[in-house]
Amino acid sequence: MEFNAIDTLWIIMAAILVFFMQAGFGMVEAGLVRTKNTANVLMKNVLDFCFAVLAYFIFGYAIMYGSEGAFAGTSGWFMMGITESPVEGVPVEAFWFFQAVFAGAAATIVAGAVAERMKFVAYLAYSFVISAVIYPVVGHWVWGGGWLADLNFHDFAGSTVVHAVGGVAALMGAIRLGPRIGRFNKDGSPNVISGHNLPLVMLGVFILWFGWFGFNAGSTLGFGDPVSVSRIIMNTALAPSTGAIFAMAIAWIKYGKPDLSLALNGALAGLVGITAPCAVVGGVDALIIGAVAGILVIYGNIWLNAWRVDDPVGAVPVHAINGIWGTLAVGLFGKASLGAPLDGLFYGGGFEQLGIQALGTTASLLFVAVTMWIVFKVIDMIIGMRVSRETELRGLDLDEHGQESYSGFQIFTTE
Amino acid sequence: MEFNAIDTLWIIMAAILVFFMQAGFGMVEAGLVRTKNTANVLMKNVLDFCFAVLAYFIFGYAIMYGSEGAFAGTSGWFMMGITESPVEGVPVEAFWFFQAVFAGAAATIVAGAVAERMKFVAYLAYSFVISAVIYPVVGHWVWGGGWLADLNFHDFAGSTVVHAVGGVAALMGAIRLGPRIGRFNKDGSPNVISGHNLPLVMLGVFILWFGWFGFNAGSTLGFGDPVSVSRIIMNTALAPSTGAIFAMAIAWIKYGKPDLSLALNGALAGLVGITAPCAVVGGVDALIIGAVAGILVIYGNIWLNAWRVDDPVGAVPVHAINGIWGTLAVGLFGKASLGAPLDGLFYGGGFEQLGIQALGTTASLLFVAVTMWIVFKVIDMIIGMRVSRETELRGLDLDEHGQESYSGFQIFTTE
Amino acid sequence: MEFNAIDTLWIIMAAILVFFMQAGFGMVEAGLVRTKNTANVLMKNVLDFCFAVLAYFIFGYAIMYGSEGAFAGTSGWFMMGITESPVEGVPVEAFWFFQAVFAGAAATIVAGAVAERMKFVAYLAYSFVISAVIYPVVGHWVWGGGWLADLNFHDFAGSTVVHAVGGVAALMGAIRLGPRIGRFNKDGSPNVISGHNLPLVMLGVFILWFGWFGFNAGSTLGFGDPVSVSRIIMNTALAPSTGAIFAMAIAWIKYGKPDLSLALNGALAGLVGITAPCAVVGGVDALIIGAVAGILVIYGNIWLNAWRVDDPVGAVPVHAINGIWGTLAVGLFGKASLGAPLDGLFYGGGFEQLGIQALGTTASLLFVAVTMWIVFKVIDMIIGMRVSRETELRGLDLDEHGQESYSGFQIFTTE
Amino acid sequence: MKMIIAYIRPEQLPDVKDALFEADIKQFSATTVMGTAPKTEQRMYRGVKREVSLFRRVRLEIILHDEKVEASMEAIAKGSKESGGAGRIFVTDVVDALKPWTGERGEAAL
Amino acid sequence: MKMIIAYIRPEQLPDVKDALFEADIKQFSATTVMGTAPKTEQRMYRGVKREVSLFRRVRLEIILHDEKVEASMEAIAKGSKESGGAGRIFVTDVVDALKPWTGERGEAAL
Amino acid sequence: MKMIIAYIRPEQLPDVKDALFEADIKQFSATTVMGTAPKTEQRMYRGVKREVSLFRRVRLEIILHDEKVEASMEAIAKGSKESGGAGRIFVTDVVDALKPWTGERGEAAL
Ligand SMILES: Nc1ncnc2c1ncn2[C@@H]1O[C@H](COP(=O)(O)OP(=O)(O)O)[C@@H](O)[C@H]1O
Ligand SMILES: Nc1ncnc2c1ncn2[C@@H]1O[C@H](COP(=O)(O)OP(=O)(O)O)[C@@H](O)[C@H]1O
Ligand SMILES: Nc1ncnc2c1ncn2[C@@H]1O[C@H](COP(=O)(O)OP(=O)(O)O)[C@@H](O)[C@H]1O
Repeated sequence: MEFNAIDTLWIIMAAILVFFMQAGFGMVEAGLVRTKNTANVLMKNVLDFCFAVLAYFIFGYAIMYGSEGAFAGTSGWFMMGITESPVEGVPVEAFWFFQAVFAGAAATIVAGAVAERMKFVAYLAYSFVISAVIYPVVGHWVWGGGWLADLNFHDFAGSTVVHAVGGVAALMGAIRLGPRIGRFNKDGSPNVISGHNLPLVMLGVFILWFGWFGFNAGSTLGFGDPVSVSRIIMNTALAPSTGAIFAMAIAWIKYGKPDLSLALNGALAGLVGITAPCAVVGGVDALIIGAVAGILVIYGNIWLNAWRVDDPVGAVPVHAINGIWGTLAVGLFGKASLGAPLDGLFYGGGFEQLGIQALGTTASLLFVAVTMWIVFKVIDMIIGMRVSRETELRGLDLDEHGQESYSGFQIFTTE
Repeated sequence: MEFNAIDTLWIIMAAILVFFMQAGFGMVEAGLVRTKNTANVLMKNVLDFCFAVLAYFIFGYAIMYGSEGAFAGTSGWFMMGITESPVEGVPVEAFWFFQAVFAGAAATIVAGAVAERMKFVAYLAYSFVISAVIYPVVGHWVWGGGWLADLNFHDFAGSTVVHAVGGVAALMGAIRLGPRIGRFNKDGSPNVISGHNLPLVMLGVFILWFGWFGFNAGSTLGFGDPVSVSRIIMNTALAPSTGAIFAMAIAWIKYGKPDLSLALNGALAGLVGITAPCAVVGGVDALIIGAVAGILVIYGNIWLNAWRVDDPVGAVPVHAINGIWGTLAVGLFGKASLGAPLDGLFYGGGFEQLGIQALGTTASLLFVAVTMWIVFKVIDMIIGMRVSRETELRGLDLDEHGQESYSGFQIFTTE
Repeated sequence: MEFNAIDTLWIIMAAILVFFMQAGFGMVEAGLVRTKNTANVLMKNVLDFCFAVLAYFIFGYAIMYGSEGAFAGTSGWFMMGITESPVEGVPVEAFWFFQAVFAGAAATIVAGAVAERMKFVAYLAYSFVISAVIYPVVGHWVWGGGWLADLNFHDFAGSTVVHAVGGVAALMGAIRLGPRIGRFNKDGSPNVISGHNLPLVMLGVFILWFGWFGFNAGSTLGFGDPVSVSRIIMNTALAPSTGAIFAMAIAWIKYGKPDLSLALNGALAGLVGITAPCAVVGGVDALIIGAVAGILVIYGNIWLNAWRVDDPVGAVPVHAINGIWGTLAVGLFGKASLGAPLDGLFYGGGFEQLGIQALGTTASLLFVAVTMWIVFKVIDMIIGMRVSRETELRGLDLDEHGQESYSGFQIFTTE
Repeated sequence: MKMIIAYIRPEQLPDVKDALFEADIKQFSATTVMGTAPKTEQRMYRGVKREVSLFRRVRLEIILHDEKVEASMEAIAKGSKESGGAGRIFVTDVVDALKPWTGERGEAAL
Repeated sequence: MKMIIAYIRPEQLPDVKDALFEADIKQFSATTVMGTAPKTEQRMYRGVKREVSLFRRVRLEIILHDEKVEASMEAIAKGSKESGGAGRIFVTDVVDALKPWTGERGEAAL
Repeated sequence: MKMIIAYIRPEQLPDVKDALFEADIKQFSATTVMGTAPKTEQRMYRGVKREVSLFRRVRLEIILHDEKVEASMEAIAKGSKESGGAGRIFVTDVVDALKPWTGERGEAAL
């Protein structure tokens, strides 16, 4: 077979950038938990990626791309017998790597939402299942030639497939676990549990943004259309900028002060929002999509507090809510001339694409919600989801890993 | 139009690397301020980039590349009507992104110099103006077909356009604000205000250096000449190495001990110094340019202390002084055979190019100094530049953002 | 000469990634020492890279690639007279940069093993010598047309040339220096000296892994064979995953709890292990090689403790032991069909390649062990290797640099 | 005047604080200390065991009028009981006090 | 011998230190404590309000001869006034002292 | 009951701890403090000199029966001597104590 060097090189570079997002997730999550649970959340981040790679090698790829059933692929376990990638000119190993790092991203989104109270071994079990089965099934539907692909559902880089899937799994996990001790008062009002290290959070968000250029622009799966890649790159710079600005502004108006961690959440929200439509919208559309994402992340956070769901890092507002928003945005702002299946509502295409987008994201997320609920239920029955009250008070680092994240600093635990 | 995949890919990858420099600036600046102002400086870093993207999309690009007047471009607001980039074979969206991240870099240089005392909202105003107008005007003169381009002023990757512009803006800001409380004694002698986290500074410098390979080598705006790109890459490794070594050595000799933050400043100084000449000098020249930069950064720091200008991170010695040095170095070490307009003084070309370089950098920096002085003056009148004495003592994090950067660590504020 | 743009671009991008590993080493080492020695170890990291660049420019390249003697090259000091790289189509400046960052990696491995007790100036002397002479000699043997290249010794990306060389130098350094005060009791049993900042360690490992994709896949020295590059990328994802999982599992079984820093060491061990064979083994082989590496790193750690060698960051188990393992793995798992000189033992090739691998790694490491022993001896005689007991107790930051890494945090020195 | 020095566990501080406030004791100071415990604990780091003998505790310091000593002890006991018990309370004498910005001395300065 | 325990604001430490040195009181120790204040403060984090009731303060501990008590109180009051006022000073008794490396006891050990 | 307040250098803590344990003094607390020293030290940061006058020290607080005071002083002196000497030990009175979870008071509560 003839391979295309530049397409392969681009996919590999993009995948390497996406790989690095793992460190971004790690830093964001570590920075937003307390010192006493930092090593635990980092350990979860490292291991969920390692398990994702393993699970996606053994099962995931076979389910997602192994063969073309409507529901799931069924061949190519351990990558055996797979000699070609679905993308002409790109070796399957490069394609596998690009897909594997996406699986890792979906899995790791959950770590933040369940932080500070979920058992390490339960988390390992969860992370293997999502990468081996759940993520690949949805991926197959949309990208692997499944039924949503047939319907012309358009999720370019994975607002639904990766982010909303991870975000809904995170929501299920957070609901099942319940809030951290002290997070809500008896009257239901929320308390503050401050993140311990904001510089790490900022660093993590910039690592994520950096990787996201690969995430979105690499989803072209080649460099055959330089204009499309360039447009995606531009949009991936624009949307998070308005996302951060609007999240900051709304927080400023509502709470009187601009909050760093919410502004950073806004940037991530803009990134998630632009992920599905990045290839098929123009620059001004991207600015609007990002701005809406920034607003949604603030209200998402308020809703979660009202429903007493405890999501220490804001994974649900960022990934679930904005994953849905991004998917719908294709039906609103998409342009057929740029490659969307149909023009979006705002460009005269009517409701058709919007309907397809709504159907696709609803179906995918229902599937994830139900299966993840069962998965967490089973894990809970077999090994238990939540650490003991004592462990939670002392911190998961000491009881689950027998070590502390920081040494030498004097730590004021209750501050 | 026919697009060139490899040129576009290279520009995009380089721009992504430059984007990441934003995190580098954030880490350096966060690490060199006190704990109580860390979230504030990070917030400034995040938002100045977001504003730069927005401002450069709406106004900046139009001024810099919109049309070919001697002083400024005047068309293409909101990127409307712009369908081609000035670089053949490269889509305008990719070119825009490359330019936008440069604008972000120029803007963010100021954050460090005005840290720990400048109001957040004043900083936001400043950052919009520099990215929307001031940086694009100078950029137009040199890169956008303006009068300095016509004179054969050579600033390959922006020692003047980006770094000295940012550095002089930083100097104006630092002068207008005055020093932090306690930074100078009544007799004018300087006091130490230690940075709070040196590992972040080291990380930031390496992120910057990493991004700088894209900054310099991406300024080829294509990959048509692999030798030129390669030479730039080599020089971008060599100059900062001698920069760090010489800064360390001079500090060691003068102060008795090698200082980490000054050695790191030396590496950055070498990077700024090689930015203008990177394409047109050889390896040994790069070593010399870096060494001089490393020496200059130490003396620059001494001069600032003598003039009682308080620059917490060394932005002025690094970016302003070495931006000038790098620009002049083209007139000293440049070789016509490698692409310089004329041979430099040390290679038999006489004073002509050196004169042009001196003229170009002087004109640009005068323009920046005057306009920024006015901008800061106006901001000061309308919203006020400096936080209150009380806020400064308590820290900007608490009063401006209502939160702290670190939680759980016991902080000894006055240490 | 005709240059190949895509090959050059790939080598440059890969080298930039490898460059960034320097920050990864810095973060890992900083995180695993105590607060009082953090600036010192960072300073060593920065400067050893700067010296490596300088030394490799002046001497190293000439020795490694200057001419084709069996033992060492002898021409091209200061890169003078060198106009072509050994790789067709790639400019020598790009090739030099790729090699220089490898030299930097080998040098910096030592910093962690000798941390918290080696004099800064002694370390500078060491780092110049290894980059100028010792690493280039071994590099010449294997990659520069020396006697091991002639024997068909296969070390694709440097399990031996870079990692085991650095790891053995680290071992020599750690042995000569002796353990840190308080690291072993009078009865020889080991004590804990906790690393001060695990988030930095996690970040560092992910930066290293990120860079390693460039390290391994860039060692193709071009993009002529997209399948080979893709396979290397896949293997560089697989091996560290099982490395981390198995290191964690073994630690869990042996010590009762999963240890973050050992799991991270396991990921690095997998990376080192796959470095030599990355191009010539399949995915399942990579999983096995990584798993063995993860197990070896735990036992390596135990052996060091038993022999009372104090290696604060685990440089020896990671780089020396797994460097050897990776080199031997070529003789076990290598496939001629993928480019190995001969099939490995497990694929029917018998012991021949394994024997060559064993010979090559033994010869290289003996050379390094002997020369480094002498180098350290000489340094010890002239300037002294180890800081005074008083300096060690107070911390190297204060006595060697007159500054502290953290300010404002209350530090509990003896915790 | 007396000075109460109480050692509690970090997680007890919020409840103890509330109990003190309820008992109308509104001025005190807290520090983190490393304190001994009846039993040492085994931790691991990179495969090496270590006996940890000092644990993070919170030290409260409360200067108050003699008649409030019993109330403060009860409040601390009550507050700490809710989240796990244990702790120690000590009482020492205070001979004088000064509110610098009013100039009040002795009992009046509290 | 007496022990002075003084609570000041962190930003006052440099001035108080200088004032003590001027009053020829050259030996003391400082710690960060979290202390109460007359009013709580509202802070925000991710859109959730919180009442902060403990603030960072510096606790000085000075053991000195009885005749220096007044001078030290004045010095602290003076030093802290320069940068904003407030704070508390308490005095307790010290019954003995030892300089281990000279063996001096009691008053002589200061 | 007495309270021992001892200032030592951070690196002396392990030895002092062992010496106290040997002397059968098994309950105490340690904090980091910034303390004065006879001489200031010059440090550098970015080319600017500074005189450092406060240094990191460890403050031990030990409440114990009167008859153990001498033993504890000896233990601290011995423990600190092994790693460099210096330090200070002060003794104050403790008037009462309470073990909240047993209700024991006074001497019995130690
Ligand atoms: N005699 C003492 N002197 C000084 N500090 C003490 C003394 N007894 C107890 N403490 C302090 O009180 C803390 C709590 O002690 P204790 O109640 O025995 O332990 P726990 O909280 O583990 O039940 C100790 O960690 C120590 O800091
Ligand atoms: N009765 C007391 N017992 C213990 N600590 C006290 C007492 N009164 C005051 N403090 C300490 O002194 C600090 C300063 O108190 P105060 O002068 O009332 O507050 P401010 O400095 O805000 O004016 C408090 O934060 C607290 O740490
Ligand atoms: N009179 C005092 N009041 C309060 N603290 C004191 C006093 N004298 C000494 N200290 C504390 O004891 C520490 C050790 O003092 P000293 O033995 O003089 O210094 P060194 O340990 O440097 O020899 C000081 O840093 C200080 O924290």
